[in-house]
Amino acid sequence: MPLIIKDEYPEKLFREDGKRLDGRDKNELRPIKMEVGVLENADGSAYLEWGNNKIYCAVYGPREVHPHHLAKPDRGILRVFYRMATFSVFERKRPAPGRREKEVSMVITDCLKPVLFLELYPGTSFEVFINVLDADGGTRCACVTVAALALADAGIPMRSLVTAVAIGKIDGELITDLSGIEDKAGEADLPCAMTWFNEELSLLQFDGKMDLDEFNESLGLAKEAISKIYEIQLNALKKKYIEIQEEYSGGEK
Amino acid sequence: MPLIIKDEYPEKLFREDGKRLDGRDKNELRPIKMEVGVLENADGSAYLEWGNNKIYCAVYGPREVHPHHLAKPDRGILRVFYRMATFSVFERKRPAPGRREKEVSMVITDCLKPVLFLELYPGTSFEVFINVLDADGGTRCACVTVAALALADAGIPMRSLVTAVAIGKIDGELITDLSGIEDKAGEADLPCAMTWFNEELSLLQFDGKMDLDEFNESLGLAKEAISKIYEIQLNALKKKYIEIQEEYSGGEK
Amino acid sequence: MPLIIKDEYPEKLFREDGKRLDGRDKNELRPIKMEVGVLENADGSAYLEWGNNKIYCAVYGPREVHPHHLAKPDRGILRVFYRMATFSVFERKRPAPGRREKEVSMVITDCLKPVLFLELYPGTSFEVFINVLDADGGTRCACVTVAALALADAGIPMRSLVTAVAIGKIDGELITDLSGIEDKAGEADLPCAMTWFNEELSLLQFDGKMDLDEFNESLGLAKEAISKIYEIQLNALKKKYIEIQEEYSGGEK
Amino acid sequence: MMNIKRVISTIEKNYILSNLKKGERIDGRDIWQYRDWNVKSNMIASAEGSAEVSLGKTKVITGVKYDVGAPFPDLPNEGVCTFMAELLPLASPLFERGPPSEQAIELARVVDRGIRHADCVQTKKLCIKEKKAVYIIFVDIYVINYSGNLIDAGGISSLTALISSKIPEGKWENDEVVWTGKYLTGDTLVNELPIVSTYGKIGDIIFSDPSLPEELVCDGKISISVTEDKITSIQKSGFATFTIEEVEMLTKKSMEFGKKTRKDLNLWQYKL
Amino acid sequence: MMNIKRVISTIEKNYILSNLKKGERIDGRDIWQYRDWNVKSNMIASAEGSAEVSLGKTKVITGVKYDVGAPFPDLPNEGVCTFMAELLPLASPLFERGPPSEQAIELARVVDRGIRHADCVQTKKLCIKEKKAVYIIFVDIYVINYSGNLIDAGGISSLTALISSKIPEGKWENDEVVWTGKYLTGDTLVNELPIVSTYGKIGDIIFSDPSLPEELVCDGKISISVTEDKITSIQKSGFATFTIEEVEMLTKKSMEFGKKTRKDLNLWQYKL
Amino acid sequence: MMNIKRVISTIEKNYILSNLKKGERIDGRDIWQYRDWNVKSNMIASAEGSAEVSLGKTKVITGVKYDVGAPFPDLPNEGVCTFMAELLPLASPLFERGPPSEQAIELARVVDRGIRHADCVQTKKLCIKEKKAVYIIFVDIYVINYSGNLIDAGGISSLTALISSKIPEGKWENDEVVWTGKYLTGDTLVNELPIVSTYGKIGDIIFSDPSLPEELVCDGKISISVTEDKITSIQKSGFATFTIEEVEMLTKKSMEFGKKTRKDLNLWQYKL
Repeated sequence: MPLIIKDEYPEKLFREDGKRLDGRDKNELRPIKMEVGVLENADGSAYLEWGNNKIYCAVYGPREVHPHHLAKPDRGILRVFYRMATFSVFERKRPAPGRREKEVSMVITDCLKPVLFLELYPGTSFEVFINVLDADGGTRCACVTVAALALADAGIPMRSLVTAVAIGKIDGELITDLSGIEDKAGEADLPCAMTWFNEELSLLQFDGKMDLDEFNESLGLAKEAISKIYEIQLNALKKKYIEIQEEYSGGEK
Repeated sequence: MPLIIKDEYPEKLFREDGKRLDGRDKNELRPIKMEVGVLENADGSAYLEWGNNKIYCAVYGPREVHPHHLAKPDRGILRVFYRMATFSVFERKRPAPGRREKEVSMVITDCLKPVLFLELYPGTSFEVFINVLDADGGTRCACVTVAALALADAGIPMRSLVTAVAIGKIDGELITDLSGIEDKAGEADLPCAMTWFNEELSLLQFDGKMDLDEFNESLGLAKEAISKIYEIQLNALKKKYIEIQEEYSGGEK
Repeated sequence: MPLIIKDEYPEKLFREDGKRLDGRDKNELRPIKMEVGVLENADGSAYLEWGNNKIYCAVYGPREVHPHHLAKPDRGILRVFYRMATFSVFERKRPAPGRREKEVSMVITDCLKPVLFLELYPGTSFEVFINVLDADGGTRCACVTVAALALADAGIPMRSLVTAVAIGKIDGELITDLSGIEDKAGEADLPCAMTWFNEELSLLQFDGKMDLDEFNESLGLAKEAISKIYEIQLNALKKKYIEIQEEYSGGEK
Repeated sequence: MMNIKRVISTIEKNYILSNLKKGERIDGRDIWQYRDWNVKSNMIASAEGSAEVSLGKTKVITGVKYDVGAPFPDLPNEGVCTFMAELLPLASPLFERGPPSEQAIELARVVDRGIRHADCVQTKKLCIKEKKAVYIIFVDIYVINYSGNLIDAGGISSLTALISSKIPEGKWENDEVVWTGKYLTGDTLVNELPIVSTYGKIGDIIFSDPSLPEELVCDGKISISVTEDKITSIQKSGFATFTIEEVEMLTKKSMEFGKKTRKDLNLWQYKL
Repeated sequence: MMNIKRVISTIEKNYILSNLKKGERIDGRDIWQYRDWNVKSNMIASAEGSAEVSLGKTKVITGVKYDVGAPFPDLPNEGVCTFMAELLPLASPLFERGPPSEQAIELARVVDRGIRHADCVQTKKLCIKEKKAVYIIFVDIYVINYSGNLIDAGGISSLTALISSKIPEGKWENDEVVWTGKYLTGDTLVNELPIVSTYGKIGDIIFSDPSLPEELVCDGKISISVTEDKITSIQKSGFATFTIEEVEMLTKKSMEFGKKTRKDLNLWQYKL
Repeated sequence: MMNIKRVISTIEKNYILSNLKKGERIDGRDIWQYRDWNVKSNMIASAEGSAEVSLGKTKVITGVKYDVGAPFPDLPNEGVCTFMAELLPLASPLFERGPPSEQAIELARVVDRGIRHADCVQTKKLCIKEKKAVYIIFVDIYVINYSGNLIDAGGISSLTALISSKIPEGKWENDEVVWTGKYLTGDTLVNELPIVSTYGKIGDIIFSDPSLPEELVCDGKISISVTEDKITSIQKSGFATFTIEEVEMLTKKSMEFGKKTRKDLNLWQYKL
């Protein structure tokens, strides 16, 4: 089946003026927009735009476990279902969930678990549905970030929020918040997430090539960026809180 | 994979003498044959030949629901499994049930439900297995008609029988009881079924192009044809009743 | 998808000196090696090399049945899962279990059942996992033979061992213990297994062409070969018994 | 957050029904009144075309993708346009994970049939080289929030996504497909604007655009697709039955609704 | 309507067994007697060949379809003949929906092997153009009523369906397959008439053509396929074991049964 | 026979943990000490390459097979190397039958990524003819005995199986692939020796090469793949979290471990 247009990568990922192809500086984030309480039927929900990433997340729980035999007598279970829309990527994705989607679901589950008090909810489940409608670089980091918001929106007790970002390496230099093209054409990708209650890494993956010095520097860049994104998360939660307050206080704007 | 012979359609679907390709008048039915009690292991069964359609139907129920969680505490459930044999169509059908088979199963379920007293059978299921061994035009109508017979044969209380027929449009004219070639090469297909207890339509689908006048006329043609087919259904049930009587009255013929 | 090298069969399967291609006489067995207790996590296990066949077998049971509805109130059930590694054959096998694997599993189940006292274990299951890592001729016979050993190693009461061999026909002559190439290029394949408690055949398949005389002669050859293989089975069991004894008797070798 | 987590109770059922008998609906609409439409297009950068359509609180996002493949042997100069629908569990606790449910299959099929029989997508224009290469157009519908009447929302969002599409134009050269540098746009892909309207029936009362609570208690629904002057597809679902007179009335109503919607939504504005 | 809805009870088991010990069967047959055969052909207009075969109340319908495809790389001039069997739930409450059961796989495989090893279907005649195009013949067996011994009924119906087939003859021209206007018929497709006979064993009693109640209580079965003068396939199933002498006796019996059946049913009459 | 049939009890958990706090492990190892390696190659006659690797009682068998196919359109001159892992139920009662578990997918993926990003398998050398024919290399990992730390065992066995491979060399002639009579061997297939090392974390204690009981009680693991001088892949799993300092320490440790293992195991000896 011939394809008409090749998804070609440019030879260089920095412009002549030293900026990245989308005009960003090395450690500049893409535009990020977050909103909570966007879905009426879920217990909690959030929507996120991050570069071209467009992601909805809904949380249900604590609720009964289906199928039953997955229930744990001594704790609640967390189940994350990460899915990509068929049209969210350059070449149409098949509708059925693939191997990669299962793997990313597992990674996100592992990343979110440390902030939940699952031991307080024996026999129940928390289900997190994440649907990527448009995908760009750093999708799994965006998913972790939006899922933490949706959990908070559901009023589920949490040790803290979780915030994620991907650090990368392009044309031999370290950059913050990889875009899609930088991810594909670049030399390394380091998605990581921080749980704020202990300021430790709860997601850590790496693919590419870095020596020890570069790697250590990347971890520092990640921490810096994560702090900025955390602010945006907090603002999204505050905004809903303010809206609810205004609603209660009646007509007086 | 090259195919040797193309399944080509003729340019005109009326002959010079104004008859249809198979010699029928516009509103003439194909030959229809029905028989009940044809399968010894089912609670009720029926066999139907309608043009080239050859269809077996078996009914089991009321019986336990498998899997259990499908059972409804306040009513019985009706499950219809419509399947085509691999060799029932021009190009071999794959053995696994396809999307179309699931869809037609749902349509037939919706069509039969109104005549059953499911509320009298909480926690149980009625299962209707329909196997098309040879397919021609109007298969879903034939299936509804034979399934109603098999339900009656099983002695399941019913508000009335259900009877179906497809009206079509070929070369700009409305016709009754579409054949396979008329369905594929024609301009419109209107399968519909009538529940006799209220003389209303319990199956109604339409695909093609008709203006409002044509459509209204088609509904009239459908009602006319359905009355004739209903007679054949009743005769098939009577025939079995007579056979049983003769059996009981012993040797005296 | 073009393949580079054809898996071609020689024209003749006997050498000029009357020996078979691998140097064996007509009724000579390939080298066979058996060992029990090779897997620490199973209730019983065995490993077998027979020609190029390399097979591991593990037995779990009696244990709870999963899924529950398969349990029988009046007896235990035996479940055999025969699987080929993707790299065990000339052309890579797909990872998912195929039709052939299910069929062979059923054949082996039928063959082993007669020696077990399943009626003594109501509500439980015995599960036999057989994994062929390298396949040669007579794989199913090798599997039966190694599975009987693993059952014995698990300490499960048995009426007797079961032993199997395949008789074949190549270039018009009957031979014992078909190799892979003799199976593919030969004229007939007769795998059979004997349950020693009654000296009857509990596995019997045949594919190819033989007249009645050839067939009857083959059964005689099978019995002869099976007796030899039985000795090897017994020795494998004895060896473990001796090792355990030595262990218990402490340092004195 | 509205609580639709349980199947609606008998009390609610009676309440909805008794209101309908008085010609009133629980959200204050008239019997034949639709909820508000909201249409956006081209929000998905990765898709060749896309639309986000809200009908009241029901929200559906549809994307268009393409592939180039060999035509079916019996239709050597026709492309293919396929529809898929997914009812995302985030849209409602009523939606389960797993392979497409019957409801999802029905949604895709009814939208598909309404569009197919209207000659809306002219598959002959989707041929690059007879017998060799045609376009396969994928129209994939994702339900983001479920608040009733997915079919009508799915129909409008599919049309809008198709109209808003830009698909690279290919030509046949030296036995392969190469890009001309130009694009096929909505006016090439879409020929007619078939509009589907759905009605619910409870007892003997029929009404337009069922909301979620109405959909959960109704005996059945009927969806009717129409072009300017023709009916192109009908699908009845559920165990309601309809008199012939009711069906005649509803087809007429659908023609009127089609005209009005075509005008109100002005879908051609979404062509690039 | 006979009630076979439960697995047969212990009482029935003992009854069948004690009768068999006296050389009697519950339906009055002798130990080696078959139920009546009834063979029809060519009832399926859409199939290239078809047969409906009854053995007592067991009824099986088999259809033949074809496709044209590329040969396997290692058999560049051979067509393919595949067998599939489906145990329809309408044939018995013992049959469940879902992917092919072990019993269905076994039915298809035993019929397949009996036919394959007899060189019954000569796959070399199914080549249109070496390396390029061969026939794939599908023989699909549907069980319509289950009353025991599906294998023997499946074997006869498969043979009859093949014999009754008319498959368009193709030739290779300008790199594609075109129809010559002629057909391949049964005498090209079928070369030998392998007949399979199945025996049940309960305790140490062996009998022909097990009926459903017998099949449900028996310890095991053995199916033996034969041509005029050769055994071509054997399959033992169930947990019965057989002495070598019993197997020798049964192979001899199968040769006799094959001869008789070939003559009685006269399958070549179904060639078109 | 060691009894690992139940998920490890709380008592055992506390025992393992309290020992670890004292810098001791239940099998007597030091915190950073590995169990013994045992590497064999080329035991599978049917595979193009194979390896059996034991790490303590954990045993993994990996085989290499190849196929020739068309390249991906966007990588017209690159072959493909894929990894698959199966956790055989015979290896542990904790492994269930059925489609690949999450654990099996993770095993294959982590081994794959460690090897892929090291440019270990140079896919450009696996091209026979641009746009037409490339090699597809299958590296399939079977777990025979599960006693903890499958990833490190899987990594070494995959490398060894690749190094020990002999793959028929093809060339493009008259529009098809023909065999040159020569073979591609390990030195063509394998370019770098990426070594993966896995660490467990319980509470705030980190240790190398988790054994089965340790794996069952640990909060999480981290696997780090390295070449001579670069990190090529990291995967954290489980709900443990790591401080930045811990991660820095572990990457350094992995470089050391990689160097030592490369020297100790001397994998190039398995080249044919």
